[in-house]
Amino acid sequence: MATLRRVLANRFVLVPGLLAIVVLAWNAYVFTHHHGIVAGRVVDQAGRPVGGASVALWVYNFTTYEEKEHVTTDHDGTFRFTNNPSHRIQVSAEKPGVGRSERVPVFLYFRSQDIDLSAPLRLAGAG
Amino acid sequence: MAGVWRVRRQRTRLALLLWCFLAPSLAIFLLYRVIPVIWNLVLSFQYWSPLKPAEPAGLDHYEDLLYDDVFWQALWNTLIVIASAPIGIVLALVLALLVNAEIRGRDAYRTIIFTSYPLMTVAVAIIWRWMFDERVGLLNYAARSLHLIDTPIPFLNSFTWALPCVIVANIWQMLGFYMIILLTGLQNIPHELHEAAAIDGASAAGRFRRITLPLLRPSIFLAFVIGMLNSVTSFDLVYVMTGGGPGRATEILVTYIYKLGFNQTKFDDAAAVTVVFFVLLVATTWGANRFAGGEAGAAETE
Amino acid sequence: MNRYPRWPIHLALVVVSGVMLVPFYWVLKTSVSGENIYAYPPSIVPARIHPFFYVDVWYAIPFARYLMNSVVVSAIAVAGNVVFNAMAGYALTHGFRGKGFVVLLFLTCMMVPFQATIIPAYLITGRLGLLDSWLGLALPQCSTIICIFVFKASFDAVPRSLIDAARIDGLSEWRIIWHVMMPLSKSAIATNVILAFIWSWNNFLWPLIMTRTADMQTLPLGLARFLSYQEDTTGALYAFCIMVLAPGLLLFLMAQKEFMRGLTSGAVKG
Amino acid sequence: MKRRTVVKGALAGTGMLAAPAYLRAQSAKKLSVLTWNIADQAELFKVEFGEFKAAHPGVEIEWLDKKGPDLPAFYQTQIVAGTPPDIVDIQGALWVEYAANGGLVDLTPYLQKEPDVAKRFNPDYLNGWVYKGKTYLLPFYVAKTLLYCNKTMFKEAGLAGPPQSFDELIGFSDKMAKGEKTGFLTLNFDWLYWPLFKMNGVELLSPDGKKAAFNTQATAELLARFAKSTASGGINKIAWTGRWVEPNGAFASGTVGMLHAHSASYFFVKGQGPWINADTLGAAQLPGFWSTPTNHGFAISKGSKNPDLAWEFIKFMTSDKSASAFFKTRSVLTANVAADKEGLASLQKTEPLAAAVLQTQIEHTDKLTGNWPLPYDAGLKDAFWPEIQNAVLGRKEPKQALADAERAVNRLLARKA
Repeated sequence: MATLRRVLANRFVLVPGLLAIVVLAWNAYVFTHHHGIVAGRVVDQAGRPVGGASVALWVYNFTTYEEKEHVTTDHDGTFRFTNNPSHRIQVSAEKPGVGRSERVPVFLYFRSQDIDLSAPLRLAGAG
Repeated sequence: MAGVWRVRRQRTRLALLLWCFLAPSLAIFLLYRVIPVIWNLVLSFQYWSPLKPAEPAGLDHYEDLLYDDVFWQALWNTLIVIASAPIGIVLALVLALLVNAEIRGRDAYRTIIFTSYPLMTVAVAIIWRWMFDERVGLLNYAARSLHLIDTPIPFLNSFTWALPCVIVANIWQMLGFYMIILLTGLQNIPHELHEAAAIDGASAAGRFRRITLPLLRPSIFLAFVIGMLNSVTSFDLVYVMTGGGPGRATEILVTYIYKLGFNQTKFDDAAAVTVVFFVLLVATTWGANRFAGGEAGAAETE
Repeated sequence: MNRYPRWPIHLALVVVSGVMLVPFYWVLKTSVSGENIYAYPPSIVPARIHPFFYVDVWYAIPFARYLMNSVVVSAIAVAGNVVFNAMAGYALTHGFRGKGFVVLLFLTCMMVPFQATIIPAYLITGRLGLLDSWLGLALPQCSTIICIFVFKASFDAVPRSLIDAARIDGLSEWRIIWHVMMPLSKSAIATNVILAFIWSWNNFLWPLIMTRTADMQTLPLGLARFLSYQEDTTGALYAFCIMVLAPGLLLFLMAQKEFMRGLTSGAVKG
Repeated sequence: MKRRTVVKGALAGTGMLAAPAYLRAQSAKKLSVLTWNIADQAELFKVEFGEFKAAHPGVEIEWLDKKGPDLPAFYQTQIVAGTPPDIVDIQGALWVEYAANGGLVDLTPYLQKEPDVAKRFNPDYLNGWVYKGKTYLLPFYVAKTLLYCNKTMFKEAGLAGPPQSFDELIGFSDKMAKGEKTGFLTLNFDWLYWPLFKMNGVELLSPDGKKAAFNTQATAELLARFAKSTASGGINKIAWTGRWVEPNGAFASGTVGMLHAHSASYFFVKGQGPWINADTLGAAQLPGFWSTPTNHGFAISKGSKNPDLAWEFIKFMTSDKSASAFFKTRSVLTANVAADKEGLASLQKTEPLAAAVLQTQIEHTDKLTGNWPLPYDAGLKDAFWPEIQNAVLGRKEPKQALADAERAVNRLLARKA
């Protein structure tokens, strides 16, 4: 018993063990949060939600960001992509007459991590 | 009578067993060290490339070397690198003396100073390339903010600085290793000697010169050999930091061998250089051993 | 005898330690700094810390696979070193015909630049049918001269009487090594483990030539991916450095006490 | 007893660990493809290889990728071992060495048999792969040097457009140089700096290729001008010492007026230089329209077990479809005329500046230089360049440097002859 404790309670077991636990925990988290959901809101200069704006998802592709897909915002200005494949993306929105937002770069901690963009995309300049 | 026989038989059996114990290591060195060297030796007297069958070349390749400026440059640089090993050793000796004093947390110091040795050389090279970077390297930044210089120095791109920079990086990596070896030497010097000398009224400096240094020779020899080999064969370091440039400023024999062989498909010339290089190393080591008074050699071959 | 002031020593050592550690910090800082790492003046403390370079690294190469290869290869090399070097070291503690030659051979073997041996080494490995395999990757590293002498030294330290006693008890040489010698040379073992691990872990050129299929590559080869020509991957490169160095450092820091002792005891006779 | 078990264990272990090596090999219809540091294209290749396998049932494809400087080491070791990859992607002039030593399959007969394959490509780029009248490679992706201009610095110095002559080039550089700022940079690996010599009528070798021809009064004066302008800061020192990161990084930092580099630089520079956009960065031809290509091409190894299949493969990889797919994912020209046209058109919409840069790569392709097919190119480079460096960095008198370079080059030529 004592020997067993001595074997287990030395740093050559504890440190790797600890690491293993951390890794497992992290993977558990990843597997429950990689549906590729990117959600957010689009507002105009005054901060009012903009419905019917078209939002583009740009996926990083070696040298350039490439337009992956489009969605349109609901009346409350929210949008939602459901299959973002990448960990390095940009989102931009535009609506004729209201204007266009700049491309907002988004970095994710792992591929197709689910994320809810806190800052809304702000349309500016009459596009 | 019979007893004698038995003893002798046991002896031979033991010897046989010992050779068996040596066998695996010997086999590995044979495969990956000895045979390749022989291969190089043979190749250096032939015309050969991966795409052409071999034909005898006599001494042509060695003759070519005589007229090959690059070879001489590389040889010269290699010698400089070898000559730089003592700098590191002196530094390490000072450190060893310091961490040998009875002070708190000396184990911590030892560990920290040694930490750079386990690093992967490629990574070390990348790290130092970044340190020496002309625009955002730490060294330039420090020098400029201290107003030592007003325009940044392109360390790795300047003919004067490149080689010293590589050497610095190399010493940085090897320092801890030297230190540990020398520390050992120090710890194996019996205290009584010092105390006796102190009683005889010998000054600290005198004690160091008369007792410490002489007894440290084998360790210094070992540090030198290992360090020297490590730095002249540190292909990765040069290859990643400067690629031998600018011009030929940091071309050393190892990188030249690699370039001759694989970039210019002149494996035969490369083999000739290899042979010269090998001879150079053996000679240097032998010289160092003589300098160390042969103790190190004796320790091996007693 | 030791009545000298301590603070100058501490001062000097602190400075040196600083010099030794700064490069680590600088690369670490670069690998996590959110702002443009080419901005001048460089910030000493990164303003916005983010781990995204590490994320890039993870997805830029099959990191897990490479990691596994590196680990397996290093493990083989470590095992080989401990066993073979112990045997060789033990043999060298005895006197026997041809010993001088063997030692000389070992010493000369230290002086062969590996870059010059690539092609024959490759052909030999091919003959052995070990190309593109873990064992083939590890084999050249499976016994190292310095480590042999480390073992020899620590075995020499074992009192002969003990060995003779063991002999009289009728233990075979093999048993003597494993049951008498090894338990007494823990630090030598630690040294072997660490050095062998480091050397095979850091090996770059051999895996480069040896491996053919993508999923036999080891971590150091992954570095190549970050010297890609078109985009600037500097940040990721330094992140990768940290990720490659971490395991070796971890192992070293865990075992450093035994390691230091082993190296110091071993280096004596070298 | 104990010993035996140990030995057994060891043997078992060996067998298991060696397994991968045995599992590989066999299978007659296997193509191995060695590419040059484009592991980033894994996704695309997976798709394309899939298509190829579908079209040729029973074919396996082994894909190998090595970094530029490491590829020759790997490839040559494979040749020695008798297992060269069937198809190899080679950059620069390395191929001539292999071709001259009979290591590559001559593609001319194939091209004659299927004339419309050659028609795909820009003839000037295709002709870059000809040695002694035989074609050895098909273009995979191509680039050549151009002149990037930092328009902001041009404005500050009161300069209108890109330089129209060598004198203007030097003049502009000196004008823009002050303090941190320098006027001109060039990449110098391979022969990328050669257009600067060519535009001044310097020839490297005599027409018969037997002697060095560059040691002239004109060249000496040219080097003197470079040295002078370098010393005064008009030309940035890095132009002669830097490799890839340093010069591009320097230009990206916005303190250099002009950068003479190939299109690949654009993406690197853009990644580092936040200042870069269509109003601040200009892409122009060097005065005299000379440029040095750095092309990638597919070759077939002589050692290949089934060269015809390999030919099918490189035909497939350079087809309009594959080429435009490659253009799309990597934004680089492929020398496949149709693919480049289409790609540029779409890039025009998403990233006009990149399109403008790439556009320069298909203009004036008749004025390529520094890509002479010499089997000892690498040696030539090593004999020539270091001396030039000495001269322009003011470490040697131009005349002396040229004399030394000439001696080295001629000795090389003599030994090769």
